[in-house]
Amino acid sequence: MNQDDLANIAAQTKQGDSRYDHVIKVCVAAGCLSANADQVKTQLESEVKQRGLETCCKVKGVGCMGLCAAGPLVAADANEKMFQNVTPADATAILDSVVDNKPAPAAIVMDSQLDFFTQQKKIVLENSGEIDPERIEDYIAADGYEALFHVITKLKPLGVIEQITKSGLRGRGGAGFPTGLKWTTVHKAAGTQKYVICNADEGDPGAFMDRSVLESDPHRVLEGMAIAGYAVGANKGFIYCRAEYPLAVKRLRVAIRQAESSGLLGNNIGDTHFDFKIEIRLGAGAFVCGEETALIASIEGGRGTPRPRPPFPAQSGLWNAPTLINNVETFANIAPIIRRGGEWYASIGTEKSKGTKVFALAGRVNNTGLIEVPMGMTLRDIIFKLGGGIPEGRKFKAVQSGGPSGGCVPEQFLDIPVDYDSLASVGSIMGSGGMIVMDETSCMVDVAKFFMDFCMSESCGKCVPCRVGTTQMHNILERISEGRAETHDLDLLKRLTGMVKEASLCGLGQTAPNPTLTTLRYFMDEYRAHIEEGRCPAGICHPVKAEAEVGV
Amino acid sequence: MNKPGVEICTLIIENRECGGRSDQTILEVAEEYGIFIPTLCRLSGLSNIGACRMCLVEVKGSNKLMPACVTKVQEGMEVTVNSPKLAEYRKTVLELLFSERNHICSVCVTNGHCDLQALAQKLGVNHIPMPYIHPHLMVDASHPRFLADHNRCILCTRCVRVCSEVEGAHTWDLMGRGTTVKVITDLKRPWGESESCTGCGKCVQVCPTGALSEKGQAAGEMLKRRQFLPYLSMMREVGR
Amino acid sequence: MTKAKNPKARVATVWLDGCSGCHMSLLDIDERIILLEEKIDLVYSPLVDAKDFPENVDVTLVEGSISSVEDLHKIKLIRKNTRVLIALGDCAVTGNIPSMRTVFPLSEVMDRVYDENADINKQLPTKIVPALLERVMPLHEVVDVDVFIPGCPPSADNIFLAVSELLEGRVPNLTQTTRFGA
Amino acid sequence: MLPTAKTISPPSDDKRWKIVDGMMRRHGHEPFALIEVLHTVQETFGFLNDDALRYVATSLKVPYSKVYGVATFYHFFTMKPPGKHTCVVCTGTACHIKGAPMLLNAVQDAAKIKQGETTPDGNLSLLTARCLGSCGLAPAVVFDGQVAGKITTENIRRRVMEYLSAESHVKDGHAVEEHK
Repeated sequence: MNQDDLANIAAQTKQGDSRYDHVIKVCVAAGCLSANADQVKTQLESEVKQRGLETCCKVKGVGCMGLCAAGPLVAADANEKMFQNVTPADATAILDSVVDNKPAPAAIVMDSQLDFFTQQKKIVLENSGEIDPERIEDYIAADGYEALFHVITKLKPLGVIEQITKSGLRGRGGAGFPTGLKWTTVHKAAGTQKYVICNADEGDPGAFMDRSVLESDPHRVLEGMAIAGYAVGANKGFIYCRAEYPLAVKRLRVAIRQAESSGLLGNNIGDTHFDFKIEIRLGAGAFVCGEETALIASIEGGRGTPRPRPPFPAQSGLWNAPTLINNVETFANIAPIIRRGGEWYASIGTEKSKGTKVFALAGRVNNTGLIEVPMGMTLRDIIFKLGGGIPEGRKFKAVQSGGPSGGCVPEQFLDIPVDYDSLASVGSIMGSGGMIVMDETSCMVDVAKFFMDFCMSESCGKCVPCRVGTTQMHNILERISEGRAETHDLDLLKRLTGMVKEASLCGLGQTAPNPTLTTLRYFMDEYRAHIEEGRCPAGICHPVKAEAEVGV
Repeated sequence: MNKPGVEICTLIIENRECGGRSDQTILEVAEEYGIFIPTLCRLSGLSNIGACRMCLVEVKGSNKLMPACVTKVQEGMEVTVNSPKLAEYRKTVLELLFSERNHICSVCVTNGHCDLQALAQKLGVNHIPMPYIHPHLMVDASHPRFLADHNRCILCTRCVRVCSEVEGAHTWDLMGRGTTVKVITDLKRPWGESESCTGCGKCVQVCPTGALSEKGQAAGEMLKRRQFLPYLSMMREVGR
Repeated sequence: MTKAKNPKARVATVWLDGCSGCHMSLLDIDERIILLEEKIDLVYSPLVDAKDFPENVDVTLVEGSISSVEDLHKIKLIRKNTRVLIALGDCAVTGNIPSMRTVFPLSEVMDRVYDENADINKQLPTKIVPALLERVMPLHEVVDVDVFIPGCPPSADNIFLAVSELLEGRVPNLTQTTRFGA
Repeated sequence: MLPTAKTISPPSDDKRWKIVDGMMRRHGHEPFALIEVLHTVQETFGFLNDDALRYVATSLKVPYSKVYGVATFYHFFTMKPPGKHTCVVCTGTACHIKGAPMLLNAVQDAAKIKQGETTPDGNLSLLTARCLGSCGLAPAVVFDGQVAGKITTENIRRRVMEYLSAESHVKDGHAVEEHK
């Protein structure tokens, strides 16, 4: 395939779609699928056939539209009409509304002008909910693979890296390392064999950005990886994806097959000398494999235990070769940056955090789902404008960002801008983008215990501070929540948090104390209530001041 | 005499000017200058894994603590080996290890000859501030000559490394993860039934505690013989 | 303190769940006991007659771990009435041998001892014998401890050194002379 | 010496071993394919057992202890045969906040098994997942591979009772025997 072929496919696909008066899109990402979206789609198709509308009305499955809480979602006519909580029985009403402009029942009509939709800025998710994720033509029609062709035919590797550096893009996996710098290091590293790895082991509980991107727009990730391969001098890529995401894996497999048979992956891409192949490797349920050296150990077929860095994977990674590791969302940003230029990307966001960020909003918030907003939007806007606030008029208590590595941010900081540095300044982290909202029904001791339990059982067990430290911290938190703790347990807890943070081998252990530290800092009154009064203010724990155990 | 790319560096360790090759670790250079850095999972002659975190040191300009056993020296490096913080963290590592399993020194075969016990004394650990976890662990006495007592194991993996790197049998490895990690032989079968074990006993000799011992020893009687290790580390040195 | 009125320090020794080896070791200070006698009043000990733990004790050496409700009750009283509390020996410092039963559920331990291994009168004790705790604990898990003397048992020298230092008003540092299992 | 790949024969004449063999061949019997191959074994047989691990170890020339170490490191792999029905309760953060612990308790009470266990009649396995990524639908549960969102204790109890009322499953000889 060459650039002309690509343009032809794009033109044909666009023309094909424009034949229809109405395109009805049904979300077939995992969230809506679990609410019977596939049956909705089948019903719509047969209804269209019954009414003989095949020539003017097209039903297509698309990726995630974002508002998972209201799924299954259906949209038509460039999203002017949107429907929520749809069942197969609603197919008639939807067609009546779309084709005949009859008002649909209020229960399924969704306001497409909700802040949730209008306040977003979509770059990573620009195709999500728009294109059919299982058709490469759809992606190509949305300017897909244009950036890859531009790069391999017109730019030198350093020219690519220059754009990425200019864009100010920082790693979206959590730590926020400058992407351009990482690419430069791998580019400069000596070695004939290099690798590109896409980290799709989205292990943070409460985060589903990567899953959604892979399910909704898999080619975008492949294109980003291929561009990276060209820039750093690698001809082989691996996607390390969670086995818990079967749909994402399936769509990636389809996408790779399509890209290979279209000559967009494989040897001599675009009739150039650039070769790039991608293989999928399945994770097997180990959070620690999100850590890059552990991920590498896992791809090499071993136990996913991290090793000390340096050497960094950029110098010595997979099979000791220089290896570039970025996460799904980072790769998903690459093609748009190349298409529109690094400066365009850098114009979005804040001074030190450029571009947009995808967040998974979940927990006690009305509009749970996926959003993409410019960096620097305040937490308050995200939770109360886009998120629609807290259900049932309850009071906001905290928002947890960054999963087990992040912290709980209380109400007093709701007006901080969401960027890497601001979140760090209040003890949390950006993380991969999970945002769990909690209201007064959540107990912060219980939340701290929940995350510590997570870290304890996900610790690989290699280094002592993480293996035993998280266990001891978990035991203390358990004692507090059960009302068996004494005040001196808090001192021990504080002592361990500092030590585990600084002495652990990898990021898992180094960040494991964060949820505990932030809850200790902002919700000490709740800890005291458990320890001193044997009371859980939220009514979640059942602390029993157990003199009985003492027996005298 | 040096390999290409290997340079001589001057650095400061614990306020002393030291010289070393750029392929040496901070620990190796410190040892040459007689500067003591505590270690536990490390054993000269085996690969270094930086797991026990006893040898953490502060390096000026880095906000992270570095394991001296795997961190290579660099020109102009300034290394602090002893600080109140490092002392506190090392003590805590030992305390955590004692709390993790059932190390009852008084009845242990290596009482008096144990790396963990000796280090605890040296660094001033005189009680364990966190509650003991008291896991229910087994003793494997199936091997005709050796004994594996998981109660004493600190998961340093010296046995795993010596078996795969030196003996080449790879009988030992780790199973599970987090708190469930245990050293195992073959498919977690009793040691005595192992198909791959050659019975060489190196694992027993390198074990820092009483986890692996020779049968027939009473409390305090098990002395570890590690004469073969200096030879190995010498060969390693020649090899690089 | 009461030193002006009574030049002798009020010292107690207590035997909780241990083998009494630490007390044997204490007696092993031999003739030095006379030196101590000049400076201390032994107000409570398995070696003397007092039945109740007195008030205003300057130094208490506690041997043994906290294994029963009685131990628990005693150690709290001791702490309340003692200025300087010394954990004497590994059982008091680490739980040591008594703690080896903690890995088994208490009911299994009881059955094993009073049923399976009993030749006659197989029955679980319900009175007189204090109830055992689920976990055997070192002293500092229950009360604050001021000085730790590890060792099984700690040598007479170490015990003598610790007490002499305390009598001189110094906090003894024994880390280099004794250890767990010594 | 380990026998060469050609002379190693599968633990049984079960035809499904051909699928595993195919996977190993695709990776050239390279040791680093271990995890991929274990995935295939589990997908094919439902779980891993000693025979399977021994066969994979010998075929890929990976030490036994390493294979066992890998199989037990990753929580996705199971060494126990699964029940006829599976119920996976998501215990991710969003689900936790929205009451996953209550769902878990409901199943544990109804089926009298703990997480990670299978009922004695082999009808139901209760598992937990760290996060299904279906946080928008929290609390989420996977019934026999199908994700279901916004589950209540009532929902889950009803579903579990349906599974449990099915006739005992042990007799039709699923799992262990078949695997061997």
